[in-house]
Amino acid sequence: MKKKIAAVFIVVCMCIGMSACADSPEKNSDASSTEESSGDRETEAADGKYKIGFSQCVMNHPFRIAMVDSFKEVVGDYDDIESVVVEGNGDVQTEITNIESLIQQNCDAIVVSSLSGTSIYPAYKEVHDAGIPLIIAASGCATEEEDAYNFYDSFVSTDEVEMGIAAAQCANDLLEGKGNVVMIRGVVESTNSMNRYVGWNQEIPNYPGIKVIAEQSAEWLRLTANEVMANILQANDDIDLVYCENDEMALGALEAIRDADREDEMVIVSMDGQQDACEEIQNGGAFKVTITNNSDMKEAVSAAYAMAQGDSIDKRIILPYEIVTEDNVKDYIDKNY
Amino acid sequence: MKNKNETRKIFFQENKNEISIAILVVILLIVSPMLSEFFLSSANILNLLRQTAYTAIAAIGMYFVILIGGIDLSIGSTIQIVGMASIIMLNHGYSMGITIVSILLLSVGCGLINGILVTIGKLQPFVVTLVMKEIMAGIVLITTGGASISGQSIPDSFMVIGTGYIGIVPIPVIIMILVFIIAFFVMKKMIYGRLLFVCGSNRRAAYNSGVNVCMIQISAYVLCSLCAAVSGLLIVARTGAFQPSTTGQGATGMEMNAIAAVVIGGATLAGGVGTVTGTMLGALLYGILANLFPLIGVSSYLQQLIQGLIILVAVIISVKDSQSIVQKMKVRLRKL
Amino acid sequence: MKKREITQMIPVAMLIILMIAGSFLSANFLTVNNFSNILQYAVESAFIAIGMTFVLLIGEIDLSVGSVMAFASVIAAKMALAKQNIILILLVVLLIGLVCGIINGFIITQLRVEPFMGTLVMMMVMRACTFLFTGGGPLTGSVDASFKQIIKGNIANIPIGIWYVVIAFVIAYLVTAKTRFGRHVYAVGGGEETAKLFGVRVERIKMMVYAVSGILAALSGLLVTARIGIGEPRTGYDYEMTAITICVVGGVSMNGGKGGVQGTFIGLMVVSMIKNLMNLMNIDVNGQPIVTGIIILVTALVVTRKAKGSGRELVREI
Amino acid sequence: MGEQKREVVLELKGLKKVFGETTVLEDIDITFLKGEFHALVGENGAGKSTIIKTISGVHKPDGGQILLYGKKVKFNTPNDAQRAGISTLFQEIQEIPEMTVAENIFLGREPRRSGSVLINKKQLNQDAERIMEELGLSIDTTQRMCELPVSGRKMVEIARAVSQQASVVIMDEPTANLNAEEINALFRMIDALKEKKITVIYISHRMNEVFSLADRVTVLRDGKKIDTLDSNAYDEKSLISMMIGRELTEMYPKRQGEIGEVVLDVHNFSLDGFFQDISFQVHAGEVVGLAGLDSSGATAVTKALFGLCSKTRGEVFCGGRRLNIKNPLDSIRQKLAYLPEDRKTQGLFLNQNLIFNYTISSLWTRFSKMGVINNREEKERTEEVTKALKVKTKGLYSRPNELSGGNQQKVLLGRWMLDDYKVLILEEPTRGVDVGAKSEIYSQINQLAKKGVAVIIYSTEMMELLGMSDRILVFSTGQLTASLSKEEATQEKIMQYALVR
Repeated sequence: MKKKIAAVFIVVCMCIGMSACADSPEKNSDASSTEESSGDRETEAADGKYKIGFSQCVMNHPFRIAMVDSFKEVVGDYDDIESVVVEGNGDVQTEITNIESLIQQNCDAIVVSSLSGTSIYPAYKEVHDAGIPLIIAASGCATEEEDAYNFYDSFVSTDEVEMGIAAAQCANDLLEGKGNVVMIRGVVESTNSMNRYVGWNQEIPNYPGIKVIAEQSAEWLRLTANEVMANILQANDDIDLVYCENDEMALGALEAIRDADREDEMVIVSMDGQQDACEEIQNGGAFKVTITNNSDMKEAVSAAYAMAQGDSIDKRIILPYEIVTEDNVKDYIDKNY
Repeated sequence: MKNKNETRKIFFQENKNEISIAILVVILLIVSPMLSEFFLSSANILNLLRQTAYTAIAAIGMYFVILIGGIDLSIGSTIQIVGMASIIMLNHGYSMGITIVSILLLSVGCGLINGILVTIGKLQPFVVTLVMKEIMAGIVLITTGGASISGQSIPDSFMVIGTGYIGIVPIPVIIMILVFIIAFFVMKKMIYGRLLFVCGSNRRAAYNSGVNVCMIQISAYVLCSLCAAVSGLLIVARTGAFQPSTTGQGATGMEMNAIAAVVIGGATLAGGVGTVTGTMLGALLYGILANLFPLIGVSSYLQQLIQGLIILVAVIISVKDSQSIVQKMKVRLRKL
Repeated sequence: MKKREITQMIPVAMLIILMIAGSFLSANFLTVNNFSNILQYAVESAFIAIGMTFVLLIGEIDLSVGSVMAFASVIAAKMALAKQNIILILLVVLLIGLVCGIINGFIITQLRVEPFMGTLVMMMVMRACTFLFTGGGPLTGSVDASFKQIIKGNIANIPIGIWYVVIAFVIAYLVTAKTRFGRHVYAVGGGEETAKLFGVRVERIKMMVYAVSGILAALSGLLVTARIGIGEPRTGYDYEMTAITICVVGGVSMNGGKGGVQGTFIGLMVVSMIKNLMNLMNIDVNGQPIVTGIIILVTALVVTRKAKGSGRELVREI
Repeated sequence: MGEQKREVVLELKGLKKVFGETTVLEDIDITFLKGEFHALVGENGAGKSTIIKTISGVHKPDGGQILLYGKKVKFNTPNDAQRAGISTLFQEIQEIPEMTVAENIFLGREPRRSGSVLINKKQLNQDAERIMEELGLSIDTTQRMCELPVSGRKMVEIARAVSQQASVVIMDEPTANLNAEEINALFRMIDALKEKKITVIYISHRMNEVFSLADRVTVLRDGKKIDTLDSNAYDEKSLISMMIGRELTEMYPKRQGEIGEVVLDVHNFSLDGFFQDISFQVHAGEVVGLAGLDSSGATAVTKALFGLCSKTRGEVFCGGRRLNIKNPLDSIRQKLAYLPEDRKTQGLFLNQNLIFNYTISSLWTRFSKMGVINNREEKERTEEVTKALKVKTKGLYSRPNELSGGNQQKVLLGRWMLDDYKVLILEEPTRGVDVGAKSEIYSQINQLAKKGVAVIIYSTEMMELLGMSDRILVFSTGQLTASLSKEEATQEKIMQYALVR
């Protein structure tokens, strides 16, 4: 009977035993609780090549995929950088495991783009404890007073709160200060939806004429947005502007508006600057403005490269966002697509 | 005296399933370092065990429910509601002791609702727990409005549960081993474990032999929610803040991973078959894969494909055993 | 009133209560084009719910419908973007549905794997194939208008979506109530051993049921592609749970042999109306699962109570 | 009626059937004539059901042939037999509860509209209606099966047989749990079958039915055919003696244990619908047999005593104290033990090892302290019991479904030998058990009785009751009609009190 316990204990002890005797490479010291001072790591990597890891939170959205492609492309230009990309599936536990595996692979710098807000901070702490520079790209990050603030070394992203504010300003310009707005949000619990929402709510109060008459979530999906918009059109007769938190949902809403042939009554403002959204703006329908989130990883990679070589980078590198409207949509498309 | 190879023969014959899974795990442990030189480092193994801890504890809870022939889809949402409640209570200045006790009571409440609806209400376990999952997920999203709640005044003693170490072993791993030992002891040595096996195998016969079938069934659901609460506490204690999970976006939820771990461990959904060691090994197998894939850079969708195929193989192996038993029984029934 | 009518009355009663409540809560709920709107957007759920009804009637379950729907949708999108002709796309989609259904049937009937686990594996595998096929993001580009007409056009100025729902349910009702295959589905669900004794080829019926479920899931995938014009790999998350919700609200029992397609239609209307009402009243859509959840518990508890009233047994039920 | 040469419909030639090591049927030669009512009689375990199951394709014969209209036939599934015109009514009703009567009748053979795939619902109901009139039944064919009483469902099964243009209809204990006028309705149906020249093969314990209906009777004993008699060539006495044949030989070990004081005292115990104010006493060391035909209430008494039924009335005293039993757990705590009728579905845990099966009821009292099981003690005691009962098994870790019927019954009996119980209630202790295991089970029961345990046996085998019990209580339609001591009890007397008047 006792032999039955052996079956599991062999395996569990083997794991712990191996880890104890395995010669833990000097770079990642035992993750004991003593604070590892981060600054004084040696700079050059073993074979002169720097290894930069990139952990992407989820791979099912065009913007996220564009980030990974541009990361690989930009790294290609540097001849002494070796890139490691790990992909999550939206679950924060998987993301933490991925970041830990980057730490195991002795990366010289780690770039993280996460959707999971505060739940990801322990992984940031581990990267910090391991003395590896951490760059956060295009995702929520800790504000000053949170203790997670000193875990990361640089935040390279468009500031989504700013984008929310910009969206509110565009809405105000299009409506000349007065009108009914329908807001279609993404997955409410994801950080970039939360930040854009915070930005929008900061700005809207100072335009008293604008009234948000409906606010629904469509989980970033075009199909859901299509149905939600169709219902909203049923319930509200005079809609002047539809604000969507990403292009996918905006295009879905547009489809519903065209079905109800009320395209001339309202205009659409959205974010992300996807190709088909820009084309929609070009042929001048209800789709008026999209605020581009910057999926270009050039700054992030250069920041990581610099950090890997030991020189310091300032804490916040805010990438400019572009407001694409009818007039500048032409050259935006030529530049990006 | 019973000779040596007699007991050995019985040991192998009894735990065919567990041994085949253990061999699979050992093979993986041998192959992995070849695939990626970073696998065998101490920090990685400990992280692997830490990540497995959450799923393993929830899977042990799920094992109890599957053993009596039921199923519990609501553990994912239980973990969420436990996390949320604990952060809110800590923010309101309750001491850690009170928080943990009231959290465990909350999960016992959820388990009781599941158990009573299935046993007394005589409803399908699948429907009951699916509904409870939706209701609890709705409650979480409505109270938090989707935003994460960061813990302002989280006492260090609470954080230690999630982030602390004893020697080099993270506390969640130790809690996982503790839960496993308790569960193993209950199933092997306690009457309660024996009653679970018996109720899962044949409810009417158990009733005729003087087993309080209703209480056993309800207690199994309570235990399952309790384990989910422990797992939830560990997860939220790690971050000190609660973030409503975005797993809705297609990653198979915690409950599916737990069910997969139990079934890979040799249990069948019909009940009465399967052991705690099997579940533990199933969870370990899942953990090793989840750790190995990013190291060798496998895309997250290829991971899901491989995990699905491994579940199929494990299920077919375990079906072969119970199938032979069921087959023989059918033939005998037709004979009489 | 015979016992059978009572159990079927409950979903209908639920529907009427919802309509009355809806008309009070939102002015333009009880209007013709709101209902046409509800029906139009319920086409995909209708197809999957009908497939799920067949599977539940034989007492089993199919978790892979959401993923099969996504896979078919993505393949159809690829072909539509390449301007293939619609008939070819339809054939390929039907083939995908058939193959997935037969694989499900094979795993469950020949390999003797439990339906829950077998279809869970198919769910994970098909979802992975979908994303691997599109490389993660949606397949975009312009789809010619005639392809969109599949879902957007009108016939006799009634939106085509409504025709699909009505035709699908009429055919499904005819099949379950009037054909030998339909009655054998009930026989397998009601008493597999007895059915086998009287020459019902149980395994063949199960294979056909899973094939029907697969084909209907693939068809709804095609409709999604026509509706949004792109191939979105994230289509169909949680559609299997919604389908089960719709069937259970409609009075279909998960032990098999009870309930019918007509109940599923009422379940579909109830669930869709709740979603529509919440959109109209601008209530946070997160609350919707709570309402449907409570409705399921009520109908399930009442329906099982009703079934209990049969004759006097000697030995107490446990 | 004279022996005029009628056409032979079905003939069994040298039929042989073996289960494991026991041969259940040995060179059976029976001929069934067209349109005759042929009864098969014999004790329990004489092989009647096995013959039917072999004819109807549930089992395959291990020797000999089945000839239908002179041609050799081979059925691997009951469906082949049905198509060939032999349809069978088994003891458990074969039905789909949720489907309508008409659908149950034509299951697998639904009439189709010309050319189309659709079922012709109208024709389905019409045919069902037609058959109902033909057999003089007034059942509404659109009703669901589960809404019909038991008799109605039996009638539907017969209607199904007729609709298959069956030339032979086999009925196994059809009048079980039917009340009086339902039985008359059944007899009227059987007469209708006779007019349609359909052969009926009938099995029943109820001699009065056999006498009033049967054209010919075949007597079976221990798997061999004794004789086939015409209706005028036998009477109740000669038939019973042929059935019994062997005297009460050493089959039932003698026992001279002295009878102690009253252990179980039952006062006007009743459960409405099953039995009314039953009073009897059982002494320590005494074996009391309960005899009664089907639905006589005997088996309901044993189940009610053990706490399986709700809403029983009347008092039950055990060792002077009034028992208040709501479920089996209370009974076990009051030291009552119970061996269920059907060991496979109500007694054993088929996918657990033998130790689990043995010790389940005595875990609290014998094998554990504060909830922790003492495995060593458990293994020793179960080994002891296995040796005592001479259970043939590969080891304590084998599963019950790898054992023969006899060994399974021994395991169940062993469960109640691990702790000392005051009262042992047995239902059909040796049903489907080979002869060898039977005598071992009987000797164990006697040993228990010697140790002072009060034993109550309910059995449909009269020989067993006569051989084993000191006193026999006879039940008929819910009433206790007689209490016969060992000396005065004989088969004929039991039968008289048991027969439905």
